[in-house]
Amino acid sequence: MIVIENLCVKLPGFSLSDINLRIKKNDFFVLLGPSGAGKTVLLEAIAGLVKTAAGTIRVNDRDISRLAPEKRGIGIVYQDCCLFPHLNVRENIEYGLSYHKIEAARAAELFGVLVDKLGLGRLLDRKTISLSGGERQRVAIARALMIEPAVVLLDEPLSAIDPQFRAELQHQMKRLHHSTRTTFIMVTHNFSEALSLATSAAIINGGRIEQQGDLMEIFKRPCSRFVADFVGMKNVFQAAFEKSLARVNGISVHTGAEASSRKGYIAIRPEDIVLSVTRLDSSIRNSFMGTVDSVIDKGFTCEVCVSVGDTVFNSLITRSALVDLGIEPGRELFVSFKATAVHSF
Amino acid sequence: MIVIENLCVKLPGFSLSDINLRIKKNDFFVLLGPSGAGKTVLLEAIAGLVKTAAGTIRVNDRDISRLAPEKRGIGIVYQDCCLFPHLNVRENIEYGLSYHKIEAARAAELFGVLVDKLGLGRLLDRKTISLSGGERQRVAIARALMIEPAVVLLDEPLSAIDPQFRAELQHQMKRLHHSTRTTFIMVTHNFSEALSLATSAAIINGGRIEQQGDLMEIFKRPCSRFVADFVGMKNVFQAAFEKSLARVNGISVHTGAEASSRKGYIAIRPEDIVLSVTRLDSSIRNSFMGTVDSVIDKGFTCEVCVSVGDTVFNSLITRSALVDLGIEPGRELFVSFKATAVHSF
Amino acid sequence: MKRDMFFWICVACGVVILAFILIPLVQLLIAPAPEMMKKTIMDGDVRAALRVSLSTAGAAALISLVFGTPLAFFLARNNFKGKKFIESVIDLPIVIPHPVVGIAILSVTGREHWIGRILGDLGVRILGSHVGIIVVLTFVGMPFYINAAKHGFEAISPRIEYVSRSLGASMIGTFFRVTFPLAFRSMLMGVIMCLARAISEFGAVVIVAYHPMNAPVMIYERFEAYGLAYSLPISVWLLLISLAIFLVFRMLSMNVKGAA
Amino acid sequence: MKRDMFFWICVACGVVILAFILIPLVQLLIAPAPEMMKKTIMDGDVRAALRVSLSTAGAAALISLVFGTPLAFFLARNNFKGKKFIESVIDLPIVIPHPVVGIAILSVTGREHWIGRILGDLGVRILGSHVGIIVVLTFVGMPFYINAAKHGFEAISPRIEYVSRSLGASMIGTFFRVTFPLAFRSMLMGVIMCLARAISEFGAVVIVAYHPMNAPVMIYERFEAYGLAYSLPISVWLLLISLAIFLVFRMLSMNVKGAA
Repeated sequence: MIVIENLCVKLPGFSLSDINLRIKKNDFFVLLGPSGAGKTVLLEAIAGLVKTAAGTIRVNDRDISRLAPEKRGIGIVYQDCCLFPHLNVRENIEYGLSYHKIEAARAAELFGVLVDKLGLGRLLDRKTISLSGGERQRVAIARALMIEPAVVLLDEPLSAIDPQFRAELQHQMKRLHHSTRTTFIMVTHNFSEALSLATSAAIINGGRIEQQGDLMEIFKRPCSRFVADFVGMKNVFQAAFEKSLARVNGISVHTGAEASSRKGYIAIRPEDIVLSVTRLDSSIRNSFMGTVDSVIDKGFTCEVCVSVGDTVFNSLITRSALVDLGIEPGRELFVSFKATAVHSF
Repeated sequence: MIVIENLCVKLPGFSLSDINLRIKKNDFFVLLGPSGAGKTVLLEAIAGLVKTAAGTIRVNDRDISRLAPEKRGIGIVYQDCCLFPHLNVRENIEYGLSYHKIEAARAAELFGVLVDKLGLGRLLDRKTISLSGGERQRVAIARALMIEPAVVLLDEPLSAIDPQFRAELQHQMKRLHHSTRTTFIMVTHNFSEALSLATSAAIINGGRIEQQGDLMEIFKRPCSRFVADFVGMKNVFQAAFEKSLARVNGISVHTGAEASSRKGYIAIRPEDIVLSVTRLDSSIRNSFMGTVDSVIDKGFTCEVCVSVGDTVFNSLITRSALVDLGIEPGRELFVSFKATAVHSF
Repeated sequence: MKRDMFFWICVACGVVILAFILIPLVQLLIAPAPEMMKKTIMDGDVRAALRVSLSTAGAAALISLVFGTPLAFFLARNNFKGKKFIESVIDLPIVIPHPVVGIAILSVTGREHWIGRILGDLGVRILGSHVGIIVVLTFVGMPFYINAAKHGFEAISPRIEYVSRSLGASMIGTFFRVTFPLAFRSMLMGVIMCLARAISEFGAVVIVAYHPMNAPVMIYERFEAYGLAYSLPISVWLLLISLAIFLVFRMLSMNVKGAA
Repeated sequence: MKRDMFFWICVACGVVILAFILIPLVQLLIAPAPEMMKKTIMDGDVRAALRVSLSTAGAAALISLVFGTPLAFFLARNNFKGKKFIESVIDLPIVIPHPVVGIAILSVTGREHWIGRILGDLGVRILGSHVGIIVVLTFVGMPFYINAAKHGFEAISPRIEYVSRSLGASMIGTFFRVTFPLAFRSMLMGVIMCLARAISEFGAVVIVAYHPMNAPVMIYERFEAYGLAYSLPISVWLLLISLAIFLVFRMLSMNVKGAA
């Protein structure tokens, strides 16, 4: 269990304010946020590499906030790997061993497991300078896990890697996490990467935690406009609430529950919006006629913008659906979504 | 019409060999390739900024290969924008005007159109240093188009921009392209970006053009293993051909046509592979029973790996299908795909 | 982040070094009485020596600017065989012992050497002349200007010049509209460094031209002839000039870092 | 890519500058006859002077290494108020006119100053001693070492040290296992630059210690007493030493760039 309470960091031109986080032992936790949100600074504060102005960090009930970085037992893996360029791959991985009382047999076993799981067998005697981006990242991960830290901090480990190799490393990281008792805390700005790896997460923006909890819960129920935008909630509208109805630019939208305030926002995920040529005869409560504005091809899927009066709905559909429905700009069709798909805040 | 014939560039440690390209007038052409493939060097060769060792470049039947860059009428937009930091936004956009005989009225009109279409109105008197990545890129595009070049070269204009703003700029670029008579040549390593913007493309790797033509055609019928891997053809298998059958690790796969050689590869796009719990009673010719190896969550879609004997098929399905079919590792199910979805090469 | 032994070792070394540099300079500045300083500057010989120092160093900096700028730009933008050799040659004057510079210059400007004969025929005298001082100061100062200007040009992405050319500007047009405004501060810093180096030179000057006497030579002469006390006031005046130049340079270099 | 006027201006300036630097040096190297060179080096006084130059410069470089390394590392890794001031102070000796350096050192080491009295009580003499030469050479040479070492340390990402610490190494352990191996070449280059600067110094040395005579002072003395011809051979020997040091430095700096 990692408990961070009221952590503050003041750097010139940037600060982290009042960070509170609880991360379960052996969790795969993701810190999500746009660039400049303070993700890396937060990791470095946890590792003891930047000075904290206030707050405590406890790992398994041990307060580590005043310890030197080398006493914390927290590994860190940077985006740019930071391998030791004067050492070869094996020496890099084994660097930390001399500072830890790990039995030789146990160390050899762990070394074998890491090398095997990360596919580093053929690279052990190579100079680090000759490695590819993905190989460097795998060496950095092995090096951090070699000393069996309580926590390993991963700073956007996938973002510097060619897209083709990302899936593979993602897979390896997932398997590694299952086979160790180390807690993984990963930073990313990519929501779908987070979805593939983690179950719980925190959203950070401007040095503050915006939301934290179950990842799907954050995805479905963003607690602020920023979180909604960031996780890809494209249909965010200002609304006036009347009981379970929300009025948006003259349209009445059924929501699943009564709103607690009179003014606010509603949001609908693009993939929850169904397009159809005829009005749907179903349990769907919201259905509006509109005109297709534009179609943005996204490869496997398409984003269709449909105007209903002054309101533009954004719907994500598959390519085959696009062809089957004959959707093109100017065409009139129905925009439908369930009341339970409407999230108000 | 842009015709590039036998273009060669020799740089220390890298060379472009024997580049041949034909790009239609007013086309939106995409150069696709992994990092280090030589995309930027090719653009700079076209613009006259690196020395060419051999070959000719003709734009609208005028041989420009020996002209100084300033005589070619080719605009260039770099990934890092390269705005002139000592000039404000307006001065940047108008930089090229003094070197071109463009009537004042025409220039003013064009300026208005570019500022409007790219949403730069409020930024004109700003210092470039205070702009965001997306704003900088839009200024760079406006600056290049302001002198009405025959061709504009775009070097990964979207990659340095935060993902949230990419769609918007993509949209603006598409509209701009429609409203000018300039040919756009864009470099990218992102296949889905290419699909959303362009219709024709060339794939470049290791300084050579691997394939060129209609983008969907390249997507569906990659001509080499590299292109197949690059555009995301995940199911690429070595096969021995017998008439219209392909034998892969003991499985017989129906292909649509007779093969011209005895040995080669077959490829099937992940989204063309259908998963089902019972054998499908349909026109589908290929159907095999297999076991689910793993499921990789990709956010909106999932990648499911299914082993059929020693062969692993990769299928891309939606999340809802995953839930409906109750797919999880270890489960047995059917892998089916149409003979026409099998591409052999 | 406790302060460990390593931290205190660093601080101790820093204090020792700062004291080593500052104490002699501060002592020098406070040694002569203010009236003495005033009397010194009223002395025509002293004023003439300072004038010689400033004017010859300024001329050296100007010559470095004019001839050095195109070379610095060329080196910053091109890679070719022999570039390392040329860069090494440019750095050479920095490492050559100062009296040797003077000896080397004299060895080609005497009557026995063809260059000396040409100069003689043109009526140009090197030994004991303003021209001679300017020549040696240019020799020792130019590398500082060329290196600073080169770094300034290198810091400008060639792509920004490429963009300018793709927009229709010629190479020369691009240099004056884009490169020069962006490299201006680096070039100015180079000029100042060249100036500072030229003003501080003594060993090469004393060989080529004991007269017309510049300030460092006068300090040496007074020290030899009358002792430490008589050399102090003019030393302070020269030190103040050097410090002023250094201050300007520092302010420029801080702004460069602030803007980047 | 035609070669335009701009290109030819650059080339012309390059040729002029290279000729200006190389012709005097080459002329100096070929001026004395080989027998003369040999006779000079057999002269005990000359050998003693060269020995003084090398040993005092070596001592100055060593002192700079020992005291300068912790300070350079500290400045490379920390940002604090007054850092710019400290960096300016470290650069100060570079711009101070050479005789003024000597005068400043003498002004605090004489009997009238408390430092001079402490030194006197300890039996340390500055005026006209090896120690005095080492002090002024350290003063002029140390900034070169500190700046080179600082750049070397700055080029190493602090993150690589962070990683080492997260793996359990202390700050001192990290310095010796990671930082030092990576910065070794920069530090060596700094030592060589400091050495080269110290060997070339004349103006400060001639004030503090005419005797024991080092090589630059001997060149000056022979030039003044016997004329150009008699100062040439020893100038050539000193030049050759400087060139050898410079060559080692250049080779090191090329490898650094090659590896990066």
